Amino acid sequence: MSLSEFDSYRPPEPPRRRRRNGPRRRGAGQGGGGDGSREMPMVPEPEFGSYYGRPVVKPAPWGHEVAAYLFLGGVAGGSALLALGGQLTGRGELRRNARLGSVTALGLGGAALVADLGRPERFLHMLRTFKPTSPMSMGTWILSAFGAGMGTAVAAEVDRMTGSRLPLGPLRPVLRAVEGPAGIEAAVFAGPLAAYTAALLSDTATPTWNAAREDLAFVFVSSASLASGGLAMVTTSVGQAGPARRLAVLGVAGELVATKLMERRMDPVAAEPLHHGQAGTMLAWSERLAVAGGLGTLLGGRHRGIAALSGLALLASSALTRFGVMEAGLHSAVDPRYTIEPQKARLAARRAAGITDDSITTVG
Amino acid sequence: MSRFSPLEWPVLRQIRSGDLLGRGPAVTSERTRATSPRTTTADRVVQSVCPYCAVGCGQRVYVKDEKVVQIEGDPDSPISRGRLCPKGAASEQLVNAPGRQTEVLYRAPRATEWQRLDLDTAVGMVADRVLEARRNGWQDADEQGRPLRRTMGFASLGGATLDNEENYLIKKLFTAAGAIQIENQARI
Amino acid sequence: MANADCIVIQGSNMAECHPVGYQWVTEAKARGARVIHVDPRFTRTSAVADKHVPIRAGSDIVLLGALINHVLTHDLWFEEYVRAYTNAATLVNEDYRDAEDLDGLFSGFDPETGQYDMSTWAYAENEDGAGGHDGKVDAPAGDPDDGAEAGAEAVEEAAGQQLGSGGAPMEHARMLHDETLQDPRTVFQILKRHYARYTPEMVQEVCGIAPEDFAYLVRSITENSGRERTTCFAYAVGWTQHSLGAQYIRTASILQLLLGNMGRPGGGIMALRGHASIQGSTDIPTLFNLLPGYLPMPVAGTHDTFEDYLAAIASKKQKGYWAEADAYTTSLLKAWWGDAATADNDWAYDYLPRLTGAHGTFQTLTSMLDDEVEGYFLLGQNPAVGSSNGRMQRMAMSHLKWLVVRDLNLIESATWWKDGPEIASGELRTEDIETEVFFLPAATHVEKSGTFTQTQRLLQWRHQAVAPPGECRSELQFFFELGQRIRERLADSADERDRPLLDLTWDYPVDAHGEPDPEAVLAEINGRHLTGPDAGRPLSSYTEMRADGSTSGGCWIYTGVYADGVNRAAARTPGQEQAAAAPDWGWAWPANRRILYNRASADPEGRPWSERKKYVWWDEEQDRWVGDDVPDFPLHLAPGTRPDPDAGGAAALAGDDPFIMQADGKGWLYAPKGVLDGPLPTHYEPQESPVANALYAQQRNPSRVLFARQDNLTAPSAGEPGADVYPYVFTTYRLTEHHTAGGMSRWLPYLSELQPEMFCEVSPELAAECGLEPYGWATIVSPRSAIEVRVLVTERMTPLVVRGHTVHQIGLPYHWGVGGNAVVSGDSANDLLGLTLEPNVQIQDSKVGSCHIRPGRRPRGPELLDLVAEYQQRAGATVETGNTRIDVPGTDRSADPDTDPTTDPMREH
Amino acid sequence: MGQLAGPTDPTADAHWEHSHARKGFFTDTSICIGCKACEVACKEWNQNPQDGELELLESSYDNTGALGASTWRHVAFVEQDSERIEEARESGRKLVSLGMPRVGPPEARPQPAAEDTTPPDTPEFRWLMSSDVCKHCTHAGCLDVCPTGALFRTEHGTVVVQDDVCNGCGTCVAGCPFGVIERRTDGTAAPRTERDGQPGKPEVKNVGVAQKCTLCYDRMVDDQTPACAQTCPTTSIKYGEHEDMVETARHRVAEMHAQGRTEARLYGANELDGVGGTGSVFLLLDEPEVYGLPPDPRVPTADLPRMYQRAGLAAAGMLAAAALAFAGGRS
Repeated sequence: MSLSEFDSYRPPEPPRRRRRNGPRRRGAGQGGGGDGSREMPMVPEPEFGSYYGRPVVKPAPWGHEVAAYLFLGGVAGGSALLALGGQLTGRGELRRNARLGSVTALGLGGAALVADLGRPERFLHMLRTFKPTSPMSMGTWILSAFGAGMGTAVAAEVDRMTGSRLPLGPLRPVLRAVEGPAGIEAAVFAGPLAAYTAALLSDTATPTWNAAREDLAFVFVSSASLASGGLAMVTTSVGQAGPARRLAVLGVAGELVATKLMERRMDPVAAEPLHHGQAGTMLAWSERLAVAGGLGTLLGGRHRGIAALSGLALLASSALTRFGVMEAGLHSAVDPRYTIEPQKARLAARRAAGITDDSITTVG
Repeated sequence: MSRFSPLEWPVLRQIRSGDLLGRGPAVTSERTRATSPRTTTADRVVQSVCPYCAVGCGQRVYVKDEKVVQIEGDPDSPISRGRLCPKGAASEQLVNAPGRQTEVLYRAPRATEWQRLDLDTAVGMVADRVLEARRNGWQDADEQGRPLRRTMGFASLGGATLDNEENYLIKKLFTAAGAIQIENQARI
Repeated sequence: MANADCIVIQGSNMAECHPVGYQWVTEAKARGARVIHVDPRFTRTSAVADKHVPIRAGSDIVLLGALINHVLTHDLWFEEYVRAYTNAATLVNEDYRDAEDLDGLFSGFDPETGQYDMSTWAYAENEDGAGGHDGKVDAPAGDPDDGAEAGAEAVEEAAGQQLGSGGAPMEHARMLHDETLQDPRTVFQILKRHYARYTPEMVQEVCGIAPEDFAYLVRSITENSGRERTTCFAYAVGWTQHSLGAQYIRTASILQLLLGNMGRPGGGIMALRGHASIQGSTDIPTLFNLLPGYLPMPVAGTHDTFEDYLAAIASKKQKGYWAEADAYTTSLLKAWWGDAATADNDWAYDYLPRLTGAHGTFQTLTSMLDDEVEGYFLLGQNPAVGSSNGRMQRMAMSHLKWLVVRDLNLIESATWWKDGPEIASGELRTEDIETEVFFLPAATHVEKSGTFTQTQRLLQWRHQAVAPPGECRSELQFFFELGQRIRERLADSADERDRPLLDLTWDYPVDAHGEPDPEAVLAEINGRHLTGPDAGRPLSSYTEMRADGSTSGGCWIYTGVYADGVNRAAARTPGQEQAAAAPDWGWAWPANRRILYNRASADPEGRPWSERKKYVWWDEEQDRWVGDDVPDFPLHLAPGTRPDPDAGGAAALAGDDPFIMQADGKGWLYAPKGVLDGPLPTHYEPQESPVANALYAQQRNPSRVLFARQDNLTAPSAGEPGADVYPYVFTTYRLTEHHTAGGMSRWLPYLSELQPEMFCEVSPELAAECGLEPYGWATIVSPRSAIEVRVLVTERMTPLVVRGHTVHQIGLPYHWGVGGNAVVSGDSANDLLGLTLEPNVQIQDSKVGSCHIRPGRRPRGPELLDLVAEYQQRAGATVETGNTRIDVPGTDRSADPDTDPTTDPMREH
Repeated sequence: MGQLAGPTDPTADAHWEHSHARKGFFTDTSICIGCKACEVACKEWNQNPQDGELELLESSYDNTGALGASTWRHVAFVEQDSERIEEARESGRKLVSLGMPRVGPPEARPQPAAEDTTPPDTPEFRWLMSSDVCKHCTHAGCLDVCPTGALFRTEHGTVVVQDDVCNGCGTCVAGCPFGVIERRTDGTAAPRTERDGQPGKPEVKNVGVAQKCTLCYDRMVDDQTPACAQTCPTTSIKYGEHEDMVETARHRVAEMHAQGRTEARLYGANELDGVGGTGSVFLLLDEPEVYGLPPDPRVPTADLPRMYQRAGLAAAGMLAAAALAFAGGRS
């Protein structure tokens, strides 16, 4: 912009600080620039009114740690099931590796979760109440119960691996005795652990997550399955990893189906963020990697190298699913369009259906 | 959650109170239960008047440990009925402003920075300068010999946020000193 | 105000500047009152008004004059009220010539001095004392401010240096009247003729107001005036800060008198003032021309002796309480100099310094620039940002030997020597500035006790809540101590000129922190009996003041605030526990009256005009005035009373003279004396205007005060060469979120974040014309300076078609300043303004100016000066531009003998 | 167990033994003068830090932007032309013709002799101002999703964060359908100018903790009016018992419709809406989204049972898949 002969003496224009409230786009609600702006937007004004394009709902203040936790929690849950299977079917290597994998994922995931708190030192407050209406609370209790079982099982496993060198004293027989039941107990909470995170996301006003509430859990458990299967394929010899491969393939199939179903049932506007931007890219790659990993598993799963590669692809796919869904949701909260349009549509639909008594806007 | 007592664990209180969803009294903290406004814990309340515009809204000033902890509208005032505009509502910050200057500063001729000066010295220096300027600018009479008995050596410009009593002393002292260039915001 | 049926807010952005006062408007509106906002901008006030009427800044008199004209020509005036309570029937001197006759000038103008000789404006007198046509006798004189509800208005603040609040004194004389109002020399007929050309068409042409909007306004006002209904006007600095500001208020007064809206509930003219005690600082003035209580400062030549002074300020024969001005003066002198004030030395009258002309802040400014002033006290004032022509203000300060700044924060006026705009432009170098600067931190309102006087003359005591922190001190303590130090240093002086200081009563009790007792000061202001059985007892009313030295009192209008030794300003009976007028909350001067001239709320016979508008009325049984307020009238003066024509003072008041603080008891439709720029308000264009005066050849107020200097150039107005260089009108104003120059708001994070940046408001049309980007930068250039601002493009700004061409107005809030200490800073709008003063009260003409606006930021360093100079050059602006006194029709306006740049441009008064 | 949706008394629902009348706001935006005193009084009382960017937010006179962790009252400014005004009037009329509920139609308060019921001329321009605040929903998303019990329902029916309990998990932020609650950061803008010898940024309290309007819970326990309502110069913000507020609001909207100002409508006064009605009721002059409010908010928890059901099914499916995986082959 050069407008004055004195331009050269002007101070450099400092970059305007980033808006705390996202994009500057103006909605048409101000009557087509009735807010005084004559600024022509780069794209045509969207067909909805908003307050200077500011978000209506706030995005969750969740960073990558929480996305990582979603992924790791799934891995931990799926691995616990594999471990139990190994335990029950006598696949010692699978049991051991799955247990270790599970506890590692659990530990990392828990740490990520705590790190994302505004006040990490208060993480124990999570156990202050038991709130059925709060998926986060339920998840915490599930996590705790799962952790107790899996922790016990892994302790026994580690003791065994170290040649009974853990200073357990008289507790060793007890530990050995509860190891089996502990593995079962952990497995009971494995499914909920993988699934509750879907409720955690859906039970929000974040448009994309909320709109996905019917089917997101299926996507997540499938993703958990393929990831835990993938992990076992990486860690465990092909001989013992058969169930892991099958779980992985089932997971891939489940995820592909569940995702399509989910998107079909979602409000089309609220589903958009799943296909746009960073989230769209991640989810597209997630799907590609899942298919590739699944095919690899099916076709070359008995080959150690291919199995390991397929396993890695599946792990990556699962991580991308969670990061993608996370990102899509956050994006949907920031752009008011995803809040306002579906709401207006459903309100209009209800009115058209003759339901006129449940609007928040009234005249009497 | 300062002292954790197992019996006060909210989960148990949830069960005891029937508030199974943990929404109400079961989950309150000790501090919450002891909530009280700082207007009630203040040592004293003083009636005042908003210093910004000339509507003259009533204010209540709450003082705790000799510090102003709250200033809000005085509902008793027939003028403002407890209401305040944004400036009036910010009065507490005017008093306790983070950037408020509470020390005397002095800038010497040609100096590039302030320096500290104690109040007593400063007032003394000002008194000396007033007397000198008064002397230098003194006019006994005009060209026609009519008495003037005044000084043009110094002037003052006051804001209109000064009290009547303050204006009175300023006018009284300066007039006695022969100064006439005394003005205030009313003209601006 | 809550009782009004129609409220016209003009020249004020009331909802923004006085939100809490606006609650009464909201209440009136909820009861069905119509609220109309007349303003150049669509503001937050407009947003909640029934109607916003955009007007070109500086054209208000045309609108109001057209309303007057409409009321007169359509016989919509309140006949009984006008006949009884105004001077409509009085005849004017036959030598009087109206602005209509002289194309914008009144008779008696002296182009040399820029002043009027007012003798031809006087009333016609009957030489043989036989009275007028009907024999009725009246003695008009008095206050130029026809009883505006808010009492002492800007007009009174300096209604001519010599006049004080009593207005021009007049010997009691017999005036000619024509009760039929038909004589062409009656005020009524003169008024009619004067405003005959102020038509709706003229309103459209000059103000840019559409005929339908004008019709709406007329209908609203007239339908809501009369016996049953009242209309109220509210104004603020939007009116006073014009080169003919006092006349704006007078125009509204005339209209309100014609409609019978004065002195009645829900009527009047409400002055909305911007500072906590701006009323108080004119009552007890720190103003050059006044002593406390609107007594004038003595002027050399006219007030050389005490006798001269008393004779000049008030006649014993005039009506009303001003006749006792000698008692007020003596009591003041006794309060200041105690025993040293004796009958022998005329109560120490000669201790008072004398004026020789205007010594206002702007005259002082030029003296500073001429190195005639050594020292300057700034007491809670930030002229570097808040005063017109900021560059001149800062340059003037750099000429001082010393500067004392007393404030809460390090305001721009304390730091200009290190971070002011002139340092940036290279005009000043810190290392070269000789000025010593003392910054002395001040106490806040809760750290000291004392009274503020609010806009309706109410004194309210504030109790001290805490001691000031650190080295912060109240002004009271600082000045008390300064006085002590000065007196100590002079203790041994034998110099006669030091007597006033040494004889001064200066012994106030102090508390443990050295703070003098403000209540003791208030008691001194109230006054006390000095001799006799009541010696030492506080006065309970100014009627107790005597001229024989037996009483003292620092400000007669405040007498009664400390009656019986009780601090009445501290009265705090909760509002909900007392009557609507709330007499037991604080104390209003005079004598705790809440509505001035409330006698006018009853008809001449003393009956309420209507049940609905009942306020104060005569009660036959009790033989006194009663009502909802303290009657602003002698309590037992029956409506039918006719005084002895030769009486003076309060005894001269008739039972139907409601305007008792005026010398004649009448409301003035026409001011025969006392208003320096004409007996009737007349439209002139502002000092800078893109439009030629449509009504008269005379473009500008001929008696405005000029400062023709190179650093105060004026833009050429319409018709002058170069006018198109500064084609746009800018107007300055305040925002709710800030306070004047920002000293009490830009340092507070909570307020700063609400309005963080300096901006301008422009219409989409102007933005298109100049290529301004919304929220981008723009540079605004006036003949004084150039500033950069953010651009708010908004339909709230409306281009107006005036005299055939489009006038674009630019709105500029003036709260920001350039400095390094505030939470937020920015360029100051006042830097753009020039200095031209209203002649009556010497208020700056700061609401309108001419400018140009261009996209982008302003240049830095010396290039800024080049930019300003380049514009000046293109416009051909010189010190003569716009400083012409008289514009003779058909002649070139540029030549004028009056403005010689080599001489002091100050006008002598 | 308490309810998750539908009309209810939230205080009783939270098992308060000695419940008080539910308290709330009625914000009448038709008389708001946009002075922002509510914003300042709120910050001052609650000692919330300055959080503005100290630059123009490019939205008329609104430089606060939105409600947030440190801004619990926010005044919106919307400039509109006549076309938009007519649309607003039309959409308001539609609400009437829809036969929108007049839940307990207001007692026909004697209309001021209905002088003129024809709609006033559509003005050429208007400037809407509206002070937004936490809705204190009957079914509060933030409260229900909070895992720690930091958010609780008070005895006055309001929703409050206990800042000594909250661990900043952030779930409530996403749980609020109105975008009210937020986790506080210390990211306040520094003064734009360099200040010599001045203290730096003042310390910000409650960093990392979710924050929102408490309806001045601490004042309420002592029967004091919330800071914003007390300071509001024009009583645009009214405070009192929820029932009275709703009643007042209904009368006001009826009055305005009688004057032909059909653009007026209530927001939050319907207990059948997606959040069970709000504790803070508003009178708006245009569609909610114009003010930044959601047009059809629904508390997410209302669907939580269904979500749990689906999650349970999914978990079972996962278990089944695992079983299948082990059962399905030998190796």
